[in-house]
Amino acid sequence: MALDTAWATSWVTASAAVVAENRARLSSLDRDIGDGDHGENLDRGFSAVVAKLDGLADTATPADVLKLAATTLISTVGGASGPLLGTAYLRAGGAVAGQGTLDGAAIVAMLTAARDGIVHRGKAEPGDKTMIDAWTPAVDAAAQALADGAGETAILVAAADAAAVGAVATEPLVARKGRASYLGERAIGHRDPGAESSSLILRAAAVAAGG
Amino acid sequence: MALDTAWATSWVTASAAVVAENRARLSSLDRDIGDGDHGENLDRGFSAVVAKLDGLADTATPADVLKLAATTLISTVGGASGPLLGTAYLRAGGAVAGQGTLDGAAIVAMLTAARDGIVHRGKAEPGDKTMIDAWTPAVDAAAQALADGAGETAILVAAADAAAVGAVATEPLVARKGRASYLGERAIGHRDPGAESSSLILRAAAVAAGG
Amino acid sequence: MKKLINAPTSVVDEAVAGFAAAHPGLVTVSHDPTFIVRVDAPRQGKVGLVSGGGSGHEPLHGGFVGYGMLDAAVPGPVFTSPTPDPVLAATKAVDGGAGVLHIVKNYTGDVLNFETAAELADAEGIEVRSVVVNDDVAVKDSLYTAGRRGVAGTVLVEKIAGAAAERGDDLEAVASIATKVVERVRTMGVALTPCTVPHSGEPSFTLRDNEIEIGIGIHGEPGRERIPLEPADAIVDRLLGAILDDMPLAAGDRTLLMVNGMGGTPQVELYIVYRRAAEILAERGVEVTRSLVGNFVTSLEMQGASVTVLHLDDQLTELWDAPVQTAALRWGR
Amino acid sequence: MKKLINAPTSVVDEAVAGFAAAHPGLVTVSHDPTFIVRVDAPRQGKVGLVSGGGSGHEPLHGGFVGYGMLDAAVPGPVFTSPTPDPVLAATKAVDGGAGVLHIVKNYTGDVLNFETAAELADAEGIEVRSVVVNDDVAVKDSLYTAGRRGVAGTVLVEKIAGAAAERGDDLEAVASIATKVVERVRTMGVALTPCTVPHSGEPSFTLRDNEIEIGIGIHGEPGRERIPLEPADAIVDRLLGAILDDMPLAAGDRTLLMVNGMGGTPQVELYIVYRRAAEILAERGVEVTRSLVGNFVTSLEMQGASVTVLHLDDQLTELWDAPVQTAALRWGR
Ligand SMILES: Nc1ncnc2c1ncn2[C@@H]1O[C@H](COP(=O)(O)OP(=O)(O)O)[C@@H](O)[C@H]1O
Ligand SMILES: Nc1ncnc2c1ncn2[C@@H]1O[C@H](COP(=O)(O)OP(=O)(O)O)[C@@H](O)[C@H]1O
Ligand SMILES: [Mg+2]
Ligand SMILES: [Mg+2]
Ligand SMILES: [Mg+2]
Ligand SMILES: [Mg+2]
Repeated sequence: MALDTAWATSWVTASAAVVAENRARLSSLDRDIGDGDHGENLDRGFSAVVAKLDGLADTATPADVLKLAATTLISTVGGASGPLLGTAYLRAGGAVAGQGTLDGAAIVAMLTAARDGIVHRGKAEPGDKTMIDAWTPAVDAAAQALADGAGETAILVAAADAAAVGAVATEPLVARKGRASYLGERAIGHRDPGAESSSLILRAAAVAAGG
Repeated sequence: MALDTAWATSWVTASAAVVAENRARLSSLDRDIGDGDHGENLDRGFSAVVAKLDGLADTATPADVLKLAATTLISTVGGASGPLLGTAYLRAGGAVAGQGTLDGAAIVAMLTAARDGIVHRGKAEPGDKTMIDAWTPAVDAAAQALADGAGETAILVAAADAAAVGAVATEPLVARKGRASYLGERAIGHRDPGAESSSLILRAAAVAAGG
Repeated sequence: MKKLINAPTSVVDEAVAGFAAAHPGLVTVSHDPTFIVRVDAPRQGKVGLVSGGGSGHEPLHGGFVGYGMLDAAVPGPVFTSPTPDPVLAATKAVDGGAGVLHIVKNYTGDVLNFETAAELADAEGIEVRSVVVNDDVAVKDSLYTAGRRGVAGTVLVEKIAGAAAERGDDLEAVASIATKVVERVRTMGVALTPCTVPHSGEPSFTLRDNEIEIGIGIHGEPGRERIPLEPADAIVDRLLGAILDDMPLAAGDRTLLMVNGMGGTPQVELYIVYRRAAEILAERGVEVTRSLVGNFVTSLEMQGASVTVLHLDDQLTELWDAPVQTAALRWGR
Repeated sequence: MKKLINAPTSVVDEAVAGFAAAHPGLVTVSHDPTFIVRVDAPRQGKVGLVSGGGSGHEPLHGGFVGYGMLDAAVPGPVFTSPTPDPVLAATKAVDGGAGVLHIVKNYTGDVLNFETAAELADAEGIEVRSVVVNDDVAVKDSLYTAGRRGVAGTVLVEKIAGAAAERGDDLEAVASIATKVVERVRTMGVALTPCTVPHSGEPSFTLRDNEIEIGIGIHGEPGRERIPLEPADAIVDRLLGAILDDMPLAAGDRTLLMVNGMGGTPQVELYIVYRRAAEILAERGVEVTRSLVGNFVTSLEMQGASVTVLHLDDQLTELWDAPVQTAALRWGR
């Protein structure tokens, strides 16, 4: 089943819920190798997005939802993750602009654009121990699933699974971007909070699609 | 046996030793109802007095020792206790000026002058929960012992015994002078540090006399 | 105890040496006995202002030595008043023939040691007047106590008396202006945590995780009462309430509102306190025409704050506004 | 967690409101979005200076808004950079037609949010230049990190660039003077205790009773290494050693020496640190011609300090000495 605006809004709502639920845990991950506000930042941002969903026109497309999320996150999250995730949603919306429903190819294009937006803003490479280490495997897995003929939901599930593995895989890494990079070897053994939250958000996308 | 300059110097030395030994305990009493520096203050002062004893002329009288102690305490102790004890020694020295040895009457005069000096400077009355509550019973007991025909050492022992009782008797009191007066009822149950140190110093006087 | 120090016994000497090194155009420091003095002292014909007390309250008093404020400050050991010797030496160093005013916080130790120094100065032919600051409303001022303590209001006394001396007022006039400030200033404070005196190594008192001490002194002495932690606004209501009970102000009265940090309080908290205090005064129609927010009279690293209200008039306002140039307070030059 | 606050979520708003109330002649505050701006902004023809970042570092940045320094400051939530909206609003509010300089501390969040705001301002026809401050030598500046952090040296950049803007330098010139300060300033800090962010309620890290963190950041981020507590002089040797390794100074070089408290450090300790730092520089023949000691860039109630050295020349000295009138730094008026 192709994904529509209802999917997009429930993705955002489910993201908000899972971020709220994991707020303390995300901040605690951030306390280990950053400044301890990551859960707080995202919770503030996604709550603001949810509060704005009501204002969407009935004719809104998935891209409209993504752009609303983008501008709201940019103007409420702050920190490093705000502009990065905001750019991700902005580019994601741009990639599927005008489409009433999204098929598998559109979904892969959307995820790819999101990841590219984060890289454009933050200049991180895979292995730098950032949210990119969740997004890049997710994009690759989604593209592979599409090539393997999977449907929309299965593509999102594949992306979420890969993101989860990617987040865990940040643990042994030394960070090269963001605050954790100040720590050198001391970051080893800690999971990157941004990779973890991105994994939660990508899982929410799959769940919203019934996956 | 009448008390001579050797007695006066060993009083000072024994006071310094007992203050050093009780430094932490006196400061801890002061922490309960004051600012926690009483042991430190007296230790600094009496150490300075001892360091100056060497400079005394061979012809020094007991009064010379007491005056040396007075000026040194005034210029090294600080806090409330410095000027108070300093004045006590100054007046004590004045009361026995010119005497090579001190008989029982001289000792009672010396203790009385010391106590009066503290009252003159600090305006405390008995029962105000101050060092006066050690000194006043000590003076009274010394006078009584003299009247009863006791010798010099016995007079000092009587004074020390009464001072010790007086110090303990400050515990149930509310303070009306010094920092402890800020506490109102909350001072009840705590021994006054200045009364305790005065009791130790008066005991040192008796011990120096072989009591 | 964790402190950026070399040894408990060298804290005051090294801090004073650092202070002198950091402010060479402003002050010089005399060691043995230790005092901090204006670089241009004594000023002939100007009344000299000397204050002092135990260390650990910085910037009080050394931070207020300079043009338009103190001529000398005498730091004692941490939380222990200086002995008469350095007070006497400082008094002599600033005497320019017009006499010297001692500004003394009302603690038995400070009062007795400054009193002795004043007697000695007098014996040497220097005219000394003393003003005792006792702004702390937490303590009942009665026959049954040593009287109110001198706390944050001391800064206001030093600034205003300093301006009077700087413009050339005589000793009598400077002393009477200082006394006027004392009569019109009230303070009350709160502590959230104790502080630790270096040579003791032990916290000055203990508070439970949810307890605060209302009416705290500046030496870690316990205060008026110990209560459970409350929101900042409720605490400010208590502090300012006690001040206004003691010194009722009428609508239209002009005031200086000071919020003073005890040393370990973040500045955001001081401004949260200020906000509520200003709000309460506004509700009563009392005007706040001058303000001062920051760490001025501290208790080492104690967390907490005090609120001070000075009832201004034209004279006090003019003297408050006069130029001042010290390490901790500066304007107009 | 014991704090003088009403609620973790209202800390910044109430503190900013209190700040505005305390300094009415100096600043006004815009709410929604929140920023602090000079009372006389925009000044036609003058380059506008805007800085900002997470709250909890006060007096940075709001305390430096005023004549001769910043035109506006944008406080984010505690330890979290502001979003682009208030930065854009502040940029518009101070634009007097001569362009606006953003002074940004080098943290990914600050850099990205200010960058976005600058793009948006540019789209509205306001010329914006950005200078990123990265004075913290604790962090290796390499391809493998986000680069050095901006810490206490930011105050010196803001003061000196502010003086250049105040005297009428154009945007290009102000930006290049700011860049020059960035190139010549280095800082390194130490923490004795962590701090607690209000909304988290948990200390930012834990240190054992005898442990200190060398190379601490200003957000409670861990630093370069954790070592047992040492005497202050030995700690200063480490801090200044790292600075001088990175920026070798020759005999005869002139410097500004800054000792900055992290918020919970008694002033005596800051001057003990200053004393040793000045001594080390003197041993090398490096002249300290200007000094600054106090709490300027803090981490809430953290105990600790940082040492900053700015390599001065005639131009920087003149701009440093120029009049400034802000809540936290004031001279010459
Ligand atoms: N340059 C970057 N590129 C990609 N992601 C980054 C970059 N810098 C930081 N991040 C991500 O941002 C997360 C931290 O976000 P957050 O805590 O909200 O911001 P801040 O670090 O400003 O407090 C990190 O865990 C990391 O995943
Ligand atoms: N007015 C006074 N008269 C007599 N003794 C006093 C008076 N004020 C204080 N004291 C004594 O001084 C003692 C405290 O001395 P100390 O701790 O050295 O000084 P400070 O209180 O200045 O710290 C009190 O315990 C009390 O016995
Ligand atoms: Mg963070
Ligand atoms: Mg004491
Ligand atoms: Mg004392
Ligand atoms: Mg942050």
